[in-house]
Amino acid sequence: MLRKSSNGVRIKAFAVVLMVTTILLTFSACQWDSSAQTKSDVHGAEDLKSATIGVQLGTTGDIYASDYKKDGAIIVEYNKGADAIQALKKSKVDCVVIDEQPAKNFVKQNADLSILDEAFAVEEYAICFAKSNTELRDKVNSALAQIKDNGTLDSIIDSYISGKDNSTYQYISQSNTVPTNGTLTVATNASFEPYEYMENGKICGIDIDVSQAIADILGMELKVTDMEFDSIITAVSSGKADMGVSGITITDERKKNIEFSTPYTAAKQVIIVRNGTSDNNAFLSVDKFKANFLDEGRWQYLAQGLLTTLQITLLAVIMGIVLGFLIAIGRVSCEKTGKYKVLNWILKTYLTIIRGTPTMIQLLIIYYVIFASSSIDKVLVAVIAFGLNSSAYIAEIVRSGIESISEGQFEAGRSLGFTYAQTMRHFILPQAIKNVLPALGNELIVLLKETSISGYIGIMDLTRGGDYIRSRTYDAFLPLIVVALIYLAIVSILSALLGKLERRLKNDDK
Amino acid sequence: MLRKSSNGVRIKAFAVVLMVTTILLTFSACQWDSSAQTKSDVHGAEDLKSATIGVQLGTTGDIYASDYKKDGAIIVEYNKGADAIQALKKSKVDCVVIDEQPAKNFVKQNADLSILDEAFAVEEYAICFAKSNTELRDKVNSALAQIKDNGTLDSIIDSYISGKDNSTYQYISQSNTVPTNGTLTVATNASFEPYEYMENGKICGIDIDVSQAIADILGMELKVTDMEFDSIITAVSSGKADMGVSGITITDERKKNIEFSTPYTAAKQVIIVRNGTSDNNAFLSVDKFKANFLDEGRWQYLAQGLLTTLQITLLAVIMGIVLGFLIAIGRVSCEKTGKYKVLNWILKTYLTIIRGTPTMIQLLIIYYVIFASSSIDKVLVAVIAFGLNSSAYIAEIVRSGIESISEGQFEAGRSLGFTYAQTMRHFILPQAIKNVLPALGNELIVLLKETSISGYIGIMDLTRGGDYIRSRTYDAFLPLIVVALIYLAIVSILSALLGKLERRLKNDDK
Amino acid sequence: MTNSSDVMIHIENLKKSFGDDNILNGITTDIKKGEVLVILGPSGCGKSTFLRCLNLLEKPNEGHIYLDGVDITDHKTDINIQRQKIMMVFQHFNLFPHKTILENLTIAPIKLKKMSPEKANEKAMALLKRVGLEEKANTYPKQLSGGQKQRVAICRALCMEPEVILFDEPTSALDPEMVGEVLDVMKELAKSGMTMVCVTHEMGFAKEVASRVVFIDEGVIAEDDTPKNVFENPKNQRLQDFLSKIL
Amino acid sequence: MTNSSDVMIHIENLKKSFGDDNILNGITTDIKKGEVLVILGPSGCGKSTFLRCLNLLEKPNEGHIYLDGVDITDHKTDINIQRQKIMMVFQHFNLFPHKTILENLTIAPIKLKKMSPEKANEKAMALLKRVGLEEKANTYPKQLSGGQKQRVAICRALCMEPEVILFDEPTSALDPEMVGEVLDVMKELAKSGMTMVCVTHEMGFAKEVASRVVFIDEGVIAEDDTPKNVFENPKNQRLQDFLSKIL
Ligand SMILES: Nc1ncnc2c1ncn2[C@@H]1O[C@H](COP(=O)(O)OP(=O)(O)OP(=O)(O)O)[C@@H](O)[C@H]1O
Ligand SMILES: Nc1ncnc2c1ncn2[C@@H]1O[C@H](COP(=O)(O)OP(=O)(O)OP(=O)(O)O)[C@@H](O)[C@H]1O
Ligand SMILES: [Mg+2]
Ligand SMILES: [Mg+2]
Repeated sequence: MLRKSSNGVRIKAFAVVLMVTTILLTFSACQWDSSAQTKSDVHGAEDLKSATIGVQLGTTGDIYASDYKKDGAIIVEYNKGADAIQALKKSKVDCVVIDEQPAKNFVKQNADLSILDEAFAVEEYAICFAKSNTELRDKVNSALAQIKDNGTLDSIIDSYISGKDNSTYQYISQSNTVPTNGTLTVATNASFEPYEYMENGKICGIDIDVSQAIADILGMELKVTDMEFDSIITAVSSGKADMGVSGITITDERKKNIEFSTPYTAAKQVIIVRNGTSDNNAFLSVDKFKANFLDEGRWQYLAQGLLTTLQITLLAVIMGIVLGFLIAIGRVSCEKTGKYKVLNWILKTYLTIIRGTPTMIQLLIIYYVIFASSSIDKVLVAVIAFGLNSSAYIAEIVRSGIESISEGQFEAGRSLGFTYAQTMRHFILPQAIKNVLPALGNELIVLLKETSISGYIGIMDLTRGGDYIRSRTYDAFLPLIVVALIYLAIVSILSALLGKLERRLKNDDK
Repeated sequence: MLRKSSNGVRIKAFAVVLMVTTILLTFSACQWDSSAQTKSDVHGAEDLKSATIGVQLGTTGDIYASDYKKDGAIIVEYNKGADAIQALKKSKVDCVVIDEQPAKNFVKQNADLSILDEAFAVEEYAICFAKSNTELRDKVNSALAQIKDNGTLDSIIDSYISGKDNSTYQYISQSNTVPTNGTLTVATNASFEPYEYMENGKICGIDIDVSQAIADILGMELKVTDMEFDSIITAVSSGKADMGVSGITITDERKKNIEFSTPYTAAKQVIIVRNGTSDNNAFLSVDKFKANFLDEGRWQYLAQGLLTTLQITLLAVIMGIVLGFLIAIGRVSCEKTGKYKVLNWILKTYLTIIRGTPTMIQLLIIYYVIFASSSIDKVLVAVIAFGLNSSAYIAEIVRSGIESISEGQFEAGRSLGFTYAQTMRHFILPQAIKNVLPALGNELIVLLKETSISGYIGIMDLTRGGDYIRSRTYDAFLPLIVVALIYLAIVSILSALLGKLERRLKNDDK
Repeated sequence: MTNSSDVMIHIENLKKSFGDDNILNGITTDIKKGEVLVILGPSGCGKSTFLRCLNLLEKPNEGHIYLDGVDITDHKTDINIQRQKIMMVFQHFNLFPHKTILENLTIAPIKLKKMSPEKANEKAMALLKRVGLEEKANTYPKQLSGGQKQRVAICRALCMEPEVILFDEPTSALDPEMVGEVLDVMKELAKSGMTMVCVTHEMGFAKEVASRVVFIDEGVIAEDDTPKNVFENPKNQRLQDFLSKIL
Repeated sequence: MTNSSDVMIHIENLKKSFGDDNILNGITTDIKKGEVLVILGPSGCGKSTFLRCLNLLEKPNEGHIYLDGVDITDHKTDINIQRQKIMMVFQHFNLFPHKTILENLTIAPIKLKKMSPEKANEKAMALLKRVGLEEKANTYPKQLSGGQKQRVAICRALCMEPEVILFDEPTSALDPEMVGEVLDVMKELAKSGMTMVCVTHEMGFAKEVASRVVFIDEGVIAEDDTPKNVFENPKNQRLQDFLSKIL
């Protein structure tokens, strides 16, 4: 498949350099006529009425933004927030309505995006008390002020919202003394993650940690009671609970019945827009490079992926060579002796099937049908799929290699008293292998490139590694190009080695 | 890439038949040793404590099942309900806890699965009234009995739950007379799809339709008021609303404060288990075939996919041929004249890059980088990617074709007074094309197989079509095998035609 | 610059080298209208190169070639127009295998001289008749023998009504029994007054038809005389050796 | 069944056909120990086929071949063991190009006769010395001339210490100047008492060395006599024609 240029390695080294230039030029040219980086026309919630709004499907933002449909807004729902941001950057939508927390992350990573100052929708959560219990309310308010000031509140919220998976902060009761001021009974409804929810049979969440922090300050023992949400206010009013902490939004209606503390947190929907600064010409900047490969050790996805790719390729080619040789020897023997017609048919059919269907389909069949019920490692599945695939191509390479050895070699072997198998082993195969080495090397290169479809069954190979980085950094250019360069480098090295081998074999034959 | 067997078409027709047998045998052999189809050990909710439970991530089932973690149960969360079912079938989990509605669908399609009689968790929804208002409650109860009996209730629920997208049923007020018995004020909280939610600025949902049906029977005009969920009970109690309909679960606590109607619907979590009947040997049954290809016109995915595949292949090969010829002519001309060194370098680099990187990477770069900002049709993206890819291979084919034409032909043309371009056009290319036709045919076959990766960027090609059916019917075998057969058939036909062409060209040359 | 009206091609100090190999080392001669010039020389001495320089299939490194007074080595000259006056017949015929004999003959006049297809066909058929191949008009080159192919190649050249025809060993790829039929055509052509430059080892032809014989050695013209003098009384030592070997 | 102790190979009614072509039509003869049998016959008469039947490179359709009293056409006979007694020298040498000359000679004894490599090497070197090629021991076949290759091929056969050697036109692929050196080796071999069956067109060799000459025509033995009688007094008409052509 890959014919070699006679100039070999030097041309290739040059090619790699020129390539980057070419692709950059192509890319710039393509970017040029795209009107991606104009400033959004959305300056406030008012402008949403005539805007195309990107949202994440099913989020609060989606629900709120949908209210503007009747005014003529067009809502485009994306499965991932990141996709919506991507669309915004490419001017496919005018703005994105999304939760404040992820919005901050997106804007941090994209200099061309800004969050509008005007919050789109705010819900403030506060603690509620019985109308009569202003004493506790005041105490709690001052406790709240204290934990707001010393950062405890932010730490609690952060640990649940932004860093949930790898949270380093966990609120731990800080009072060393036994609580002396009695019990603080808190009513909540533990089904509103992350504010309050059940985990391992315990109620936990932001509200619980906040309550604990308050209890610590007040020197009281915390007791949390789980109940229906709509019973909380009744429970607080009737004095069954001292206070209600359950992500309760402050509304005028509620204020009539109960007292609210100062709000301790706000869930905000914000509007992200393009700010008109272009980050186009920055697509090879150090920052970009850092974001794509150095931050969070993202280069490891490529390194790991490369290893997986090489692993699959190597194992598959070994399997392909072993199987391919067996099939080729079987085919040649069947045709030569005219015996084992059934075996010959089976082998022929095998070759027809493998070479008549896409590798992708073979991969899917092997993954979803053959190994559906066993919990075999995916990489092994890929090795088997690519191994079987290449075995068919290698079989034909080897067969033509064997057939290129003159009949006389066979007769010489047999007439010396060697058996068919011995003749094959000692005389035919060694010569055939030498003849087919270049073709086998080529097959290795073809296979290496072909393994890039492994991602389809979820293997983190080199291609998928780049794709994964892309999905994290919202930058398609650098990861894909670097992956392409890595492939190109490996293929070039293999081609150069192959060329050397071919030249040596040619000299050998002189 | 695809060497032809000399026996041609007849062998191939045979091969296709034998192939099915081979694959079936392979498959049966593989299935044999898998312990997939044993009966589940779970017979009731009690058994969940020691079971491996499959759930859909984030559903009620997930939350409920998680309660058993402390008892030793292992919870495996899947992104899709279908994946959990697949895992259950393959004995990777012991049971699946899931909503009743989807559960029914799954069991219908999988004879080897059953729903346990014992419901796992039931939430009954009822309408609430003020304690004092038993009169209305009784009226509503009898109205509810009426719409339960005449099927109206089921139709309403079905239209929202099972057939939402293509719902044929919509409750339309059936009273032809003007409501004479006054107004029925209903309190609800329109944020609980599908029971009550806002659509196009109107409140709708199951509860609203049910209320309307009741109002029709009572001869009253319906008035729906949206409020906070926890205000509904207060509103009803205080008489601000006649009744509350908002997916309100009957609880003992609530019963103390308000009256409930008979429940009008129940949201149920159920447990699906393997019933021990094997559906293995049924994998070629008429039912399976029907489910995979006839139900819901699923064959259309294949037909549509095949069309897309052929479309991409054909357009790409045309683009590849056009570009490939241009590149080949450019390369030959540059090398012959020794001029245009830069052009030659660019062309060489282009070939090195395209042939040194996987098609997959090229597809991704073209989709995510080059055409990132334009809303170009994906099929066109694929055509361009595969066209560029094949152009490199075709260029080398054509170049070797041109170089196989003797220098004398060139000199004859030039010496007659033809220009370089005219000589190319009238004498060199016609002969070169004839020489490379078989190789071009081969490239068409290679390309056809290669387009099977289009699904990676979400194109519904033949491969993805089969994959899509698989994701609907939870049967990997039939869809993938049929797709493989279709590819094999096309490749076989193309190979046969190619063989004919080659023989004809050979005869021509005699 | 000699420009007398009866000079067809004036060659002035023609030099050609391939890399460091100097093949032609300054050749100066005139070819007159109607002249039949035979070029002799040992293998590899540059006879073909000389011929190919005349219609610029090879680009000379130095010197000038004037065709009918036009300097064809000048950059500004449209070489494609000039080449139409000076056809070439190759050792290996170089017919176009994908075109019929008739098409081989007519394509150049039709495409380059804008001759109407009817007229071109008529002319081609007349030429084919002249060489006895009219019944092969609609066959393909591969169906012809070598001698027939070479006669067709000559017709193809004639179809363009050239002022000079260059022959590069037109008979040396032929089986011996076919040499005669090609030489006959060439003789007839010579008699009809066509200006011809022939590289050939057929001494009989040279003796009978040539008006002048040139011997090239070491990249220059080593002898230039009538056939009679050249064959019967060679002055150059190398020429004597050469003749003694091939006669 | 003749089984006298001096009969090496007893051939009984040997028939061989390829598809519908009957090549050998019932050949019966004995080859004695130490005999040098030369087989003559027109091209395509089946000489090679006959030779190849003797070591079962071709499977006879009918008849029996007894080697030292063992029926090698019997299914139960281990043909690989029997073949070790009856070596073949081919027209195109068929040396193994990926092995050195020494390896070509020693591989069969080492692998098949379980001879120790040292002993095999010693023996091989002695044989190479006998044919004057000991200094080529570590070169590869491609570095040898045709005559040298054929002498190596004979050594390879001898290395297995066979009881019979079959020669199938061992000199006809050689340049004339190399024929002599191969024939010399064969003559020496014949004198040493080796049983040999030779297909050859070298009549000189046949006359000088053969103990018996057999002429095959139409698939049967048409004449079977001493070389003297065969060459000086051929009885069969076809043999007379054949000899008149090649002598
Ligand atoms: N394109 C080329 N590149 C390099 N060297 C060339 C080229 N064409 C010809 N030569 C060399 O120039 C020399 C003269 O070649 P030319 O074909 O003109 O000789 P010739 O007199 O026609 O010989 P012959 O009688 O064998 O046809 C030869 O040594 C040849 O190798
Ligand atoms: N494997 C085969 N299959 C079919 N026909 C064969 C085969 N081998 C030989 N023949 C035919 O058998 C006939 C005898 O062949 P053989 O080689 O024995 O002749 P020969 O006497 O050795 O001729 P020569 O002197 O040319 O070597 C020939 O007609 C040949 O075409
Ligand atoms: Mg020449
Ligand atoms: Mg023979």
